[in-house]
Amino acid sequence: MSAPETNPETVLSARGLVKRYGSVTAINGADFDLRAGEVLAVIGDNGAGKSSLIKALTGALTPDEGSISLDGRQVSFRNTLDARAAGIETVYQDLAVIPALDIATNVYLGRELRKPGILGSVFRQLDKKRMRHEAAGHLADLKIGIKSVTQNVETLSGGQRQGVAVVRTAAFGKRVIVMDEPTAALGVRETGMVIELIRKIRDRGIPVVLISHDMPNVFAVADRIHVHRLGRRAAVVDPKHRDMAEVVALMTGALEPTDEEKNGGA
Amino acid sequence: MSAPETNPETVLSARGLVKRYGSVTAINGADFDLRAGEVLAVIGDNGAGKSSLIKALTGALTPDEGSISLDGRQVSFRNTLDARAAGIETVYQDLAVIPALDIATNVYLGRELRKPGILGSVFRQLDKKRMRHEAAGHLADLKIGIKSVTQNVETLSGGQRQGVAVVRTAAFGKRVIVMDEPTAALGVRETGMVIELIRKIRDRGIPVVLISHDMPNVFAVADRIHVHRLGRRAAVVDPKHRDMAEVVALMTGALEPTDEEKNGGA
Amino acid sequence: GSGSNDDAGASGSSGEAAGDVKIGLVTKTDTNPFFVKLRESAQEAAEAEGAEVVALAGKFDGDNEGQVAAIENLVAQGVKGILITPNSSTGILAAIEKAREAGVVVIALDTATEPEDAVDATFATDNKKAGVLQGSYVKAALGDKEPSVILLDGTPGGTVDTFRHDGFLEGMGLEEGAPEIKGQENTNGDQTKAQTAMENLLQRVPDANALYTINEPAAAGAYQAIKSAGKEDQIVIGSIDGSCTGVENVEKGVIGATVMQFPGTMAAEGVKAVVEYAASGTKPSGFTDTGTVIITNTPIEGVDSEDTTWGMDNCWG
Amino acid sequence: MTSRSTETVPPTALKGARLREFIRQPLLGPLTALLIAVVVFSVATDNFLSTGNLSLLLQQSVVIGILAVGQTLIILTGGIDLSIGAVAILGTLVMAKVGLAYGPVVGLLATVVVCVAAGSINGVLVAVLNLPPFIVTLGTFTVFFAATQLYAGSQTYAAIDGVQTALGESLDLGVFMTTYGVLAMLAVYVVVWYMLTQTATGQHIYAVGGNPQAAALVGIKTRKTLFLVYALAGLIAAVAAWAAMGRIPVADPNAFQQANLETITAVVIGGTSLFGGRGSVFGTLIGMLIVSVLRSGLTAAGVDALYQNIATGILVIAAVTLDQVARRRAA
Amino acid sequence: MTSRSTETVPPTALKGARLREFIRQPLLGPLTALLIAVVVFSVATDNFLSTGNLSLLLQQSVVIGILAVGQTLIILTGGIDLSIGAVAILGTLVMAKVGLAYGPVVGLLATVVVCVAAGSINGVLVAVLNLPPFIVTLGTFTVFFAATQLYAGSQTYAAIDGVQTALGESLDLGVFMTTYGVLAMLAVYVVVWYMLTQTATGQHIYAVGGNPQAAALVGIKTRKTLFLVYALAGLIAAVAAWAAMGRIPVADPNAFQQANLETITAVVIGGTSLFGGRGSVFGTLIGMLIVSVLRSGLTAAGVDALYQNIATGILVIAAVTLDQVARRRAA
Ligand SMILES: Nc1ncnc2c1ncn2[C@@H]1O[C@H](COP(=O)(O)OP(=O)(O)OP(=O)(O)O)[C@@H](O)[C@H]1O
Ligand SMILES: Nc1ncnc2c1ncn2[C@@H]1O[C@H](COP(=O)(O)OP(=O)(O)OP(=O)(O)O)[C@@H](O)[C@H]1O
Ligand SMILES: [Mg+2]
Ligand SMILES: [Mg+2]
Repeated sequence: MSAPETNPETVLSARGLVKRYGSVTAINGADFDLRAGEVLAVIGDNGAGKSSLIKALTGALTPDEGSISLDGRQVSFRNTLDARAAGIETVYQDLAVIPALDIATNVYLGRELRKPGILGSVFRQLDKKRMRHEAAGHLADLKIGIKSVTQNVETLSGGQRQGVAVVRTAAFGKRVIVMDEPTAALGVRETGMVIELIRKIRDRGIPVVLISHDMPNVFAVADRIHVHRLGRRAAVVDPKHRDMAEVVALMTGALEPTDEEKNGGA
Repeated sequence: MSAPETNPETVLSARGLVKRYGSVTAINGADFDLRAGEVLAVIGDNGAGKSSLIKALTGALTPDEGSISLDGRQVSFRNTLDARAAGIETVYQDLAVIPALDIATNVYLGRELRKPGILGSVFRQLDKKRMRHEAAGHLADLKIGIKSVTQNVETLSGGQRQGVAVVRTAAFGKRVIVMDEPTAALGVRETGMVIELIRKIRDRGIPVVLISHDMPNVFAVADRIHVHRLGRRAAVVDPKHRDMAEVVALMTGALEPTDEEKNGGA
Repeated sequence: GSGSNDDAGASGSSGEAAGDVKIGLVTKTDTNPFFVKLRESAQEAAEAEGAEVVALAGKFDGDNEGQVAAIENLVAQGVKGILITPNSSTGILAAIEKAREAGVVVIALDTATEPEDAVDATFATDNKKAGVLQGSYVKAALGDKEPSVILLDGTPGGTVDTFRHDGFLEGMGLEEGAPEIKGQENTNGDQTKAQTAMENLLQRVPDANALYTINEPAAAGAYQAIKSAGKEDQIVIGSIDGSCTGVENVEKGVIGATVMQFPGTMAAEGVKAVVEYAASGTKPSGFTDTGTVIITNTPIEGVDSEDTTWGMDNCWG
Repeated sequence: MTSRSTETVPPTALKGARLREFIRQPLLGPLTALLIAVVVFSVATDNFLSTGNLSLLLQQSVVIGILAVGQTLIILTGGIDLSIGAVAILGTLVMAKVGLAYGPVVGLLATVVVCVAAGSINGVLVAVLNLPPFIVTLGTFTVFFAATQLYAGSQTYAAIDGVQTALGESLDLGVFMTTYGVLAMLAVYVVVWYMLTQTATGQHIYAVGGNPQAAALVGIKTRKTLFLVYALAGLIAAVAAWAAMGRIPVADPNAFQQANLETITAVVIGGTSLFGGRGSVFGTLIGMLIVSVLRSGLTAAGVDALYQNIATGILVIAAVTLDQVARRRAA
Repeated sequence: MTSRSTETVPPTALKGARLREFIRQPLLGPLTALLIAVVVFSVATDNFLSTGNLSLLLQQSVVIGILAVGQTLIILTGGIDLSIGAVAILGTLVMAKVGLAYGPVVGLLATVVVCVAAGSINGVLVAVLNLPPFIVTLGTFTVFFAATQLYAGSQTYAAIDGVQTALGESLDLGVFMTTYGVLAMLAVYVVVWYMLTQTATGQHIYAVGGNPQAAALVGIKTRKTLFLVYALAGLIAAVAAWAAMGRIPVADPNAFQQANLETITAVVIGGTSLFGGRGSVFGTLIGMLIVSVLRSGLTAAGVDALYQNIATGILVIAAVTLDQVARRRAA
């Protein structure tokens, strides 16, 4: 396990992360590298430790061992606020929405818009109208059939909830965007929209980490694929050089990665 | 909208179901037919009303209008207990697991095994050992990497939780098994296991309702496909006569179903 | 805190040095100025006698379990005597009996037990008499006006409350349930509750002219309501206690007259009796009335009273 | 603030949002219960609906009414405050004793400082040490109560007239006599309503109460929010202390011992969930009025204290049942 | 019961389950706090650790200790019972008055009937009408308390010796003197522990408290479970009433007014979550003992009542802090 590389094009990287829960080791010496302007897919079996890895990278979990660097500088996020302050936005697998609040409020939670002028600066009044308007706009792009942004999130269908979480992240990420299974509950068409959205984000120059079990979509959008197995990075492969069957075989351990792939790819 | 058919091979059917939430109409005159020994896939956009339909069929929701019949006899489930008593087991989309209880307890919740003899009959003591043993066995079949069935469900990964819910339903369904997106959080291999499990259940003679956004798997396992759109059944198609692109087009309304398909298929 | 270190069990033997005498004091609560006065006086008297006081209390008025636990713990600590203001209930009698069996002398302060001989001795105000004094003053102050009486009681069923209430009616020359009684509320002796109760009662009985109050805070609360309604000059207020705040209120004209009682005397007499018992083995006995005096600045012919100057010199709290 | 451009704006659903927002805060049930109670007592008794009686009813509700606002804030975060009454009483004693020594204005300021400090102690224990609010505030209740007794020597202290009793001054509104205390209470409700519904802090309070883990994940400073709420409850207790001195111009260390239960009752009857995240401060106002109307109406009807208790108990349950039914209708 | 055949049995994880189960019930924190308190008071005072004092401590804890079991059950379902003390007091009066009229055994039976009925009223309101337990039990508390006062005519009634005071009889265990009441309390703990951990009903109680919606979806009769718990709490209150008559052989309508807060405190210090679904009855036993030890130890140390209150308040918070720290370690 070497010190984090200071590769100039690496945005977010980690070396030797470990997280234990009693007898369970969720992360077992994992490495990670996200390069500028790429879509990095993270795949792996259920319970491989993908979500735990992402939580460690975004401050939602404090690793027992290992180091994380952002833009070559070592960082240590005490909580998700620190990570967000550094420009990292995340869609967590369990969505992190507040059921009893409405959609617009959920989208803007933690970075509410205030009214212009004295109402906003002195009386700190929220600009609810604008937040509703813009949230409705963002959601319309995804076409997940949400009728009113003043509905409580608890009244939404499973896929619609996921859409809300995705929209929030996409709208606010500045440096890195991380999505943990953003399309799991989405329909065919809606999934397509999210994949399109991910492309658009990359085109704005923001790198995206995408965790997904959906191989066709992973292959459709990923620049590189990080294969996670038994709590650590097993390989990083280039989707242009490997087909789906090979990647699944790597994931389950049926196939051995090449040395280059083992060491984090080209 | 006609009275429920008394087709002898129809196990579970519904006619003209309606459910409104204030201004939102989640189910808008939906029909439904499940035949003996088949796997019926239900597909549709996010928010189309698939989960609402399934909730109405399994007693989790009382429809405002419409009728439901089981084995040709009209039924009205006041709650999920009624439906289970009639042999209908369901994996709900939000899983319905109790985070603070362990896996084995969750699997057997509501139909616990008691110790043999006087300990069980008089002192009503649970046979925890047997429940753990059998739950572990069921879960091992799915290969979702659960290490101990005495772990609390809240410590499981997203996919593992889903596995617990699936195992519970598969083990106890007698008449009908309903699964609302059972593989959404599952990995490639684990999804394969669940699809295999669904086949096995059908082979035991129990019909299965599978809601899924995963078209390849729907086509791999379904005998018929119920396409849901805007709160009602838009068509029932035979996967042998339609390809994926056509079905997706039906789902989004880009393609018109044939009259036969519109009326519930052959 | 304790300086002495008495391991001696609870033996009935006499003749020990006074310096080793530990005395328990158990009050109903620890938050009433009356009980605070008892505690302070007991501690003063004990210091003078070279004894030591451990003060415990119930958690609320009527907390039998708390008082019983206090008695048990004091006996376990080896006290020579226990001074107690017992709850009205007979619930603590068994514990008192056990304590006495263990050779501890038990003296009731302020409130007698029922039956009275459950304890060795009682040092208390004759509350019935205090009530009669209050009633006779109010009756005299009304002169020949037709009485229209409001009663602000304490807690239903309380021994002291019942004595005072009955005494007042006797002093007024009224029967329980007489038509002259226009309204009654329980206040728990609490100023806030009394004010609210009086406000509500005045809505129903706008012509009230005589007011019985269980204690001085109740009187002060009632006065506030009366003042808001602009009826200060219409209603004669009587009370019982003799706290310094109460006497001040008499001086300010808030209360017409109050009946003073003397907790300091109760506590001091109690401590002396225990010390005496420890020294000589002689147990005190019987009921000792520690006295009652009407305090008012508008004395009325035929009713003995003292003025507030005397009151301020002798008040408690 | 980065946000994508929004050419596509859906034509739907921005209208009527305000009204729906109002109805969604399920005030309908409590309001109905209140109306029924008022109508019943107006018919059943002669003097319930007199302006004098209604004015009294409001005045008698002021202290609990103000404290209930603090309680609402805390319950919205999923907590509970058993110390709220003790803090207010400590406040009255500080006001009286410091006022005696340094003048009433200093006394008032000292009250604010002490009450906010007391609330902040709760805040630190709950927000920073992550302890259960029930135990924290039960513990500090005991401590504050005992400290007040020691500070007061179990004595009462009379208010110096003027500033200290300002909120007790009467105010003639022509048809209606009331006090400045009643206005102060209403002002507290309006200000906190504004904070809860119109500012980011308010939304964060709901979020922290609704799902603390999710709130932390989306980047809300949950600890800061929690601390703020407890400190704010302390400030509100200071206002309540001031109002209490106006109502009863004596600082009594034994006053308002039932304030905790009474405020919680008002909050819950008002439809706020004890699990946090759902409710409104106007619900609390209505809840508080329901209890006051019941008490006052039963008194006006000449019901004896014990029977009054039985009736209040039953009617409170009835009010909540009504609310439950109304909500099921709405769903 | 249908279940698939299970040829494949994983070799793992059936071992050590019991131990892990014990540790997972996070009793470590409360236990440590209890031990520390015992050690400190043993060193600091002469007579705290005497068998006489410890025996007293247990006897003084019996009534609250028994009631706390009922409270634990209710809190595990996510509820709260503010009426539990009032039900027990009603029980003592029924025992005494009916006992006087028809003999002590009939009195005892009447107590059981009345207490279970009282609990069932709560149960119906919570389980069937779906009302918030806090309001329900606050309402019934008021009603039961007032009803007791009316029934007793605000008088106390002495116990007839014998059956009624049986749980107060002493029992010589050689080294240790105790009462049958203490044994009864321990028996209640063991029986309820068995029910909670070894029977299906117990698991359903946890499930209903942990996630009521999910519990209903998986087919648990949530209403039946809730009702059962409240009725059971009534039965336990009857046992507490019997023990109370043994301890103080007088039925007093004003007794045990703080029982609600004291039982809730014991439950929460014992590590049971007020949000339901997590906790254990032995935690409650330890929680109750912690408070008793603090009270008794401070008395033995000669601390005055008011300072004792302050110390207890602080120490209770300290005990919970310790628990919190221990749990974070364990995680
Ligand atoms: N708080 C916890 N306590 C104990 N074990 C945990 C905890 N959190 C996670 N684990 C365990 O760590 C392992 C990895 O979980 P993680 O959620 O990271 O998996 P994942 O790769 O995201 O799986 P999935 O694809 O199903 O979401 C799992 O076996 C899980 O049981
Ligand atoms: N309790 C409710 N209150 C208001 N609207 C509701 C409620 N439940 C569901 N809806 C609405 O009904 C519609 C159908 O929801 P449903 O969950 O049945 O969709 P679905 O087809 O299962 O979608 P998905 O594929 O995303 O799970 C959605 O628009 C949803 O917002
Ligand atoms: Mg995951
Ligand atoms: Mg769905």
